Amino acid sequence: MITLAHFIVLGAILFCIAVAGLFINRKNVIVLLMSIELLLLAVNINFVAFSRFGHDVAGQVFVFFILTVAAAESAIGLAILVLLFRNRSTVNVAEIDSMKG
Amino acid sequence: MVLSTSILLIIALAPLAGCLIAGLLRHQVGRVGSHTVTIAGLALSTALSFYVLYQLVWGGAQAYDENIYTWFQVGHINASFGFMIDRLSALMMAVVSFVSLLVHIYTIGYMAEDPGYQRFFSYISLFTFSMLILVMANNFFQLFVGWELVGLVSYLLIGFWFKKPTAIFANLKAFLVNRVGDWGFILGIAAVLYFLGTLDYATAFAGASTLPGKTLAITANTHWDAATVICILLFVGAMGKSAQVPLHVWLPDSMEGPTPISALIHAATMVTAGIFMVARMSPLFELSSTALSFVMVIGATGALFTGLIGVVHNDIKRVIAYSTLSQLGYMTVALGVSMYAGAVFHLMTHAFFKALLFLGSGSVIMAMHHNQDMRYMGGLRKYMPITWLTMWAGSLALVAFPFTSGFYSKDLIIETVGESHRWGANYAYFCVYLGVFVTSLYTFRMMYLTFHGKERFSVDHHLDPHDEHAAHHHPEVLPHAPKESPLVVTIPLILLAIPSIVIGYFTVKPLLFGNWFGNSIYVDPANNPMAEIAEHFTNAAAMGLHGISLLGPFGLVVLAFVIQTYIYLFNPVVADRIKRLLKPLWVVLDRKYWMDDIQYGLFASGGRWLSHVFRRVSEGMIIDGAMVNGTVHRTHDIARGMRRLQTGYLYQYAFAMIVGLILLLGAYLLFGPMLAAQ
Amino acid sequence: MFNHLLSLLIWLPLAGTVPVLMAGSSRPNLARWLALLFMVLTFVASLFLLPQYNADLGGMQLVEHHAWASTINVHYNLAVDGISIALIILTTIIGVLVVAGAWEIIKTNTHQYMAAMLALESMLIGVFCATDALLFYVFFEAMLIPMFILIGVWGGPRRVYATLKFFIYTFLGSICFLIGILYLYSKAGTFDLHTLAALPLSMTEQSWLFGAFVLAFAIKVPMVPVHTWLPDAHVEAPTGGSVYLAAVMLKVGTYGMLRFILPITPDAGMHYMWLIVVLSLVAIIYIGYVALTQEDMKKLVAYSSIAHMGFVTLGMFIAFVLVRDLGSVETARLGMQGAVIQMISHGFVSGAMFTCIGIMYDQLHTRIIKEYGGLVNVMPWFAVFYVLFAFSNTGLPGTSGFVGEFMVILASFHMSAWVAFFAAFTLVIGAGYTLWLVKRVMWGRIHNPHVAQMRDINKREAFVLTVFALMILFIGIWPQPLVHLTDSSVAQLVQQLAIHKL
Amino acid sequence: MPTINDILVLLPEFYLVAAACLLLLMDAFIKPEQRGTLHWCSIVVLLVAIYLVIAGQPDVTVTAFGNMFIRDPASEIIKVFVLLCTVLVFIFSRPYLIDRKRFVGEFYTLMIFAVIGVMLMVSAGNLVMIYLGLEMLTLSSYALVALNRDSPLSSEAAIKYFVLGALTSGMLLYGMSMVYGAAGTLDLAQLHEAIAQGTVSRLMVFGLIFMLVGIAFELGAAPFHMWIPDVYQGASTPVTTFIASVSKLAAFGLAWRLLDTGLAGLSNYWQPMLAVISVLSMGIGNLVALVQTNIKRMLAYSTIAHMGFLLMGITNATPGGYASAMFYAICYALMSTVAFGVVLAMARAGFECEEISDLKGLNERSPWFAGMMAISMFSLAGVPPLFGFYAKYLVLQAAINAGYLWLAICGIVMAIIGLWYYLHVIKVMYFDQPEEGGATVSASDSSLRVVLSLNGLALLALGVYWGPLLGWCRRSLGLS
Amino acid sequence: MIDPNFFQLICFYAFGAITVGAAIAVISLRNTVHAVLSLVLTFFSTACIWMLAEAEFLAVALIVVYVGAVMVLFLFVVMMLDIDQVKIREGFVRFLPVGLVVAVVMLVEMLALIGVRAMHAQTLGVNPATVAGQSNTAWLGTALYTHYLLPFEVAALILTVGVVAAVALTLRQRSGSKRQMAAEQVAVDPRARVRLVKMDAVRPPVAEPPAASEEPKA
Repeated sequence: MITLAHFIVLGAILFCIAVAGLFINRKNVIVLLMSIELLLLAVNINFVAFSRFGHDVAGQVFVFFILTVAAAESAIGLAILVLLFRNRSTVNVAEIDSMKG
Repeated sequence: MVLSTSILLIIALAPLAGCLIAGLLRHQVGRVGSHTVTIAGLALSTALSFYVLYQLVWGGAQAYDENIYTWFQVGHINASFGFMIDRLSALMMAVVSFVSLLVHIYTIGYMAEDPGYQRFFSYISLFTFSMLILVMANNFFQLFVGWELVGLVSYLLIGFWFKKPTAIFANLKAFLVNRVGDWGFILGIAAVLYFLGTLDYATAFAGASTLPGKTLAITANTHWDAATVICILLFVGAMGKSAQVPLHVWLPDSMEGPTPISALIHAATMVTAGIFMVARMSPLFELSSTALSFVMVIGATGALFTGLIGVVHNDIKRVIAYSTLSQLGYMTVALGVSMYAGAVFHLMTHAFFKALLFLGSGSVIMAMHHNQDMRYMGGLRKYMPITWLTMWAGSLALVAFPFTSGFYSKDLIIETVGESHRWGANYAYFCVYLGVFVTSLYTFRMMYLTFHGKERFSVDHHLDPHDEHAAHHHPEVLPHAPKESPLVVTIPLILLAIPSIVIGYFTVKPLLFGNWFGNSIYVDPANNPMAEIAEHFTNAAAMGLHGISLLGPFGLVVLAFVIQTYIYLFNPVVADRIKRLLKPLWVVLDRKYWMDDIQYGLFASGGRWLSHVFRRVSEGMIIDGAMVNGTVHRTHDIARGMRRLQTGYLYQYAFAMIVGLILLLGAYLLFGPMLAAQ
Repeated sequence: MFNHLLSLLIWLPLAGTVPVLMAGSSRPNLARWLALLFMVLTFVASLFLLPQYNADLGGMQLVEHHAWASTINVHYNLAVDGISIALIILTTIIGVLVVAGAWEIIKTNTHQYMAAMLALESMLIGVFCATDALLFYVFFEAMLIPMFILIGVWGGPRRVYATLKFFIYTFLGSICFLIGILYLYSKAGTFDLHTLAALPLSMTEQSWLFGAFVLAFAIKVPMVPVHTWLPDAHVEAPTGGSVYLAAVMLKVGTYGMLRFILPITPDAGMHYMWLIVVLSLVAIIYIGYVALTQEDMKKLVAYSSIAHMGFVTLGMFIAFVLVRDLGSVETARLGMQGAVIQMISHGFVSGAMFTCIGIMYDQLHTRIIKEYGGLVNVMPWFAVFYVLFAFSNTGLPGTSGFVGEFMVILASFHMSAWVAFFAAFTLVIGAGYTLWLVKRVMWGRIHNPHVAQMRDINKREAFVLTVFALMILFIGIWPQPLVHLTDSSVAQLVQQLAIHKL
Repeated sequence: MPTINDILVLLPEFYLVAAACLLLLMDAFIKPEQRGTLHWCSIVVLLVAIYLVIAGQPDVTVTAFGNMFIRDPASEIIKVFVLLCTVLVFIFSRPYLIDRKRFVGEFYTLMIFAVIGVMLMVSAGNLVMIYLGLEMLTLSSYALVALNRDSPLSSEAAIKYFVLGALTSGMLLYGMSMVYGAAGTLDLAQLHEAIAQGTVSRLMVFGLIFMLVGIAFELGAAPFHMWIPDVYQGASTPVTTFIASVSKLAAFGLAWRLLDTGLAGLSNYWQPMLAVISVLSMGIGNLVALVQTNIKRMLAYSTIAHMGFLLMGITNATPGGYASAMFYAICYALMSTVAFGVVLAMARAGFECEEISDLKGLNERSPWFAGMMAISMFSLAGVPPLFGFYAKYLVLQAAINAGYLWLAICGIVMAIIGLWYYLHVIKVMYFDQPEEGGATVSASDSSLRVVLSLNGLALLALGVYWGPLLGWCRRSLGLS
Repeated sequence: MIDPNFFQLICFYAFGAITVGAAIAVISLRNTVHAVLSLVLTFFSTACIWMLAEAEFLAVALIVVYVGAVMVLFLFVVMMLDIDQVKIREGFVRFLPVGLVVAVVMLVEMLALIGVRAMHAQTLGVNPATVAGQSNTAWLGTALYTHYLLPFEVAALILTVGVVAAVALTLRQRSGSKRQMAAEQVAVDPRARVRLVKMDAVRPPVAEPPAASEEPKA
């Protein structure tokens, strides 16, 4: 039997992978953006599961909105990425440190 | 008959008015104006003082004790200005104003060429005002006010020649040493308020009977008798003002001031304030035998040992100053044996003859163009006969030559000390007895060196009289020959010489044996040494005759006279020989028992050293360096360290957030149940 | 009856800042006259306090009561008692003198200088009027701003260090005070001082509050060991700033103690009284020694201020023992009265001393003592004032400096002979540092050729110094009017000390 | 189904959406030289929105769209000040943008969209609405930060802001999902109800913690503050001003909505956590600000510190505490607009005025604006009688009332440290001598001068007369 | 016959493993294009898992929106930006241990707090949509267009913002590009274009080249 725990644990694992991706990755901003997508995916899994197991439509509706917003967010993120690359000719995370301290 | 408040106010305020006019309007009134105004004020004061004295003694007036105005009133604690005029204070007022008047007149001549003429008159009038405030006080508060004010004027006058480094050193020293005494004095007043609940004389004396049995805890286990504490503290004040050992060091230095004030302040009046004060406080002092012993020992020590210093010094004014110290010691000893009347009596006679001696020496100094070193004098007798004669009159009084006023006062003190059974009386007797010899030694030495023998100066008419440098380097060379001083100088000398000789004869009986002071001085009958003396005393003449006995103190005077006459008139070489023979003793005396050096080293240099240490170490390094600025610097260090956490790397920022999240989750894991329970 | 006198006093000088600032830097004379006008107006207004206040009755009078933030029970409450009135008049007199003293001395941004002075005066008066703790705090801290600017803009070479130190140090203290009153508010729901005084508090609470209050006010007073900002601030401040700082601002600290520590935490005050007494004695003796060898005149006088303020704190805190352990209300009043008189007196004396130093500085542009010497030769009239003020500083009878010290020493003997013993040491050390200063500056020969060029005081300076001298002499010769003004207020304070709040 | 009443409740928001779209169109068809019109139109739009918000202010809480939207007095206040701050930002930015040839329509429309996001968020009745409102705000903000397209710093700031912001919204969502899982509802009122009825599960607190991270990030509280300095520095000053004022108000609104309307029942848990976050923020913010030389960066750290203070008020978790925190947020917004306004006024073509040393001797050149800056700095430092003091006082009081005396004491220690760098700015302006070509306010834009002066004087006026504003805040939260 | 529940479980584990594995690949692959493709795989398998949860509409939407649009965008960007692949991987291993530890600690904490055991009790029951007598899509759609109408509109607005923002950030008028400006062309004044100057046949002195007065960028 698939239980709620299966989904939530999967979400948790994905969440941790995504988070790990954010700070293990030291080189490429694009991977950061993808990690964020993973993060949202983990959230979505949770919502879907809770919605399904809690017999409530709200969770799935929320996932719908998350998907929508995430799309817009990716668009803006990529736009910024493009700008960054134009200005600095790199997407290397370790080189983006002109402001610090 | 009641004394008039307005008269008393005039007595006190007339000199103040003179002071203000001469001081603030100095340019408007000019030189003549200033001395006219101040002398007029003083004359008025003097006349009225004598009138008051007359009223009290012969006019049957009651003692006066009224408050003039309330200085402050907190609950029942009251500090007022007011006057207590009884025979004691009236006598003091008369002496003070009279001597002061003479000094004023004398000053016209002495300061004639000084640019600070008006200022000087202003100061001495201010002094007279302060001194009158002091003696007329009817409460401890006003006593302290007068006490401090005379100190102030003394400071101003010692430093009158403010360009002289020694003068401005001496006045600071004088004020500070006096302040050490005042430190005790104000504590004494505080103790009076504490134990007696009042600052008023009359109330305090009336309540004195409640003192026995009261104690003050000095440490946890040491309880001191209240009366002893009060009296010793008050006497500490007197030690400062009246230059008692070990607070005497300021007085010789104060000779840096102009001579008139040496006469007025540092001989006749201010320095006797302490004596007056103790006499005034006799109802309190009588309660503490311990305190009186203390007073006696201190006085006796001063009487002998400071006199000894006078034997070796060469500065004419300093010799007289050491003499003053010694005589103040006598007075103090008299106080110590409960012979308050005797002390005041000696105070009075001393005021006349010592003022005379100072003014006389001033006259000499003028003649010598402000050279004070006796080694460059000699043979002045023929140049200034009046000065010479009057000085001899004063000297005789000083050495207690029978029938002079000094004889009566001093001889009785010595006798009374001999009769006393108080602890320390034996030591005191030894000191005062031997003191007679010492007094004679330096007095005759001074007279001989100054007026007799060969002239040890020369006259060079080309010398600029105003060139102080030349005078400094060649004190033996004078621009012109010494000459007798003008009348304004000599008349006061004469006027002082008369009482110096005769006043003792006329007043000894009433003052000492006739209960003249009445209620103003209280002596416990149980320890009244005068009682025994009084039995032997018949009259002044008899006493004088009795005094001419080589077995008594007079023998010592004669002995000293013989020695000094031989040395200084006939064989001056002996002086040097003795000096070499007694080199160690001479050094001890010349260095004034190192008292100055010790005190200077300990308190002045020590204080400055301490101050430097405090400034550098505790202020600079600990408080400011480590604590204040240190905190700032450490904060900045921490800030710089924390700043490095902001590396600028995105992954590090994310990492920080995750760590924050993990910590929050961890905290919940650990403390969750605790929070839920709240 | 016009019953907004206190508000008028507070807001009049503040309103004055607007026209003064508008005068701009190009019309310094207009700014000067306007500032003087407002200062004089305020002074005159402050004199109206005397007839309106019933000194026999005591207590808080001329009450003004307005809502400020009524939703949280914060009010704009003003009232004065005798002590406040004395301090307000001190403030307004000093205000006039400070403006007159800075007349042509301040050449750059005169309008801002004058405006800062006016603002400062306003805040100071506000502190002395406020009976709502928060309002008190607002004034208490707001005065830092003009003073910060004064020192920083017109100060000496190390002004930045000094003014930052001053500001942050005092801010540190006052914010502790803030925590204290906030705690009280959380207990009582009001900032009204009268209510707070009646609020029962446990010993622990009182102790903490006492600590907070003492820290706050001790820094302002300042007491050892939190005093080091004062010498720095004084040395760098322009003359007017120094005068205001020493004459009035330090009093705010002791005034705060009167208003907060004594009534609100009497039991803790009793318990920790020894600490303050010891610190006061340390201030008198230790600071005296520190002052002794200062090379800078202002620093010396600044340190002497610390020592003199030691008498104020001493007089205040011995009252606890006197009232509670010895039951001696009268002597407690004596000590407290001594503290109050010392506050006023020190205001004039230190103000006068700093003015004198300012006058010397204006001519020679140095405050180093050894640059001077023999000044009396060229500035005889100045010397008269200087010596008078110096003697007042040493507590000479007949000058105001004596009165408070005398009272406090007399009262402290009742607590312990040793306390009096150490306190009275000021007679020696105070005279030591002050007169040694006088000796080095005034007496002697002129060794610095520039000193020989100096001129005696002009009419303006003479006016300022004369006013100081008159006040000092008046209080010294006849303090009873001042005592009468404050006595019933002091008596009430002493009464409050006796109340156990546990 | 929605009725006309629902529309009326949302009238200001709908109006603003419509206006924003119109402005967007207008921008497309307008000539570059006539952008001034756009500027004034935007301001008018916002002013009308303020009017609509105030005019339609309900006395009681009104909901619309099935509890999706809550219009209550507290959210109204936040909206009013958000709109007001935006107006200020527009006015202060114009000369700056013109000088730099960045006077573009997107600046206005994006900001208005962000404002709409804030308005929706603070009125949200549902976690979905909170999320959407927040996203609208943050997405616009990312774009605004990056809008200075040719600046490497801007794009760096934008990418940092974006990645961290997205991470945060991920966490926030994760938390929401957990709360949803535990309570079975996304509706804030139902959530509140559920908690009140005792269904506090571990899962819910677990979700709460993730949501706290989101709140702390939006506020810029440590350790979720890392983006603040870089974004403040990298973004062009008008955008920084916007973020410093509007998004802080918004963050407060977010915190209040989530924690009070939704999760008030869990206050046992979040109070101590926020207290710790508050201390960290005050500490890190104040300390690191000490060693800054860039004025924007310094103000960024100062923001972090201020958010620590604001959290003190929230930690109280009572209406009084929220009122003080709201007061603080409003106060902070108004103070920061002055500070940045002066920086904007001083910036001119070719000169950014970003270093603190650029302010040297400002008092000699432009005494009035030096005075404004000084007021702002003293106010930020919390020195009475300025506005900032009362805000600090209120949150300290709130912390003490809540029993967090230690927190208040930490707060004052940090306030003292913080004093240093504010005073440093004043020192530079007043005590230092001006340098060649240095500090001066040359902008001839009279609207900037007038409004900036009014804004500065408001800090003074509100410092003297702060009771009514506080009363308003307290009344809006149901206190007498 | 296999137990459908068991089969579901098997499927879940299979897709779950693919999801996790692909996710790990996303963050660890050297080649960015491969990483993007892994992400696509992650989405795909997640969609399958949602299918298992009978959330068909969302599963399809995930594929459509993400795989169809977002990931294409990603790929496009990755292709467009010429990224040096070799440099990009440096330092990965160095930070791995710390990252792993933190990630694992976090996972442990999360699992500890989530209360996995209690969730095991909740089994996949009846599909709520079925209970409501609707398909999943209709069920979702009804909610979306009734109760969630306002969020739906806001979501639309957000998309608008996204468009505006993306355009504002990336659309730029190239300085070199030549475009027709009709209004300007019409409004040209001939006198502003040509000026006839009569000049003497004298060679002018050589003028200094004008200094570059380009304003420095802020």
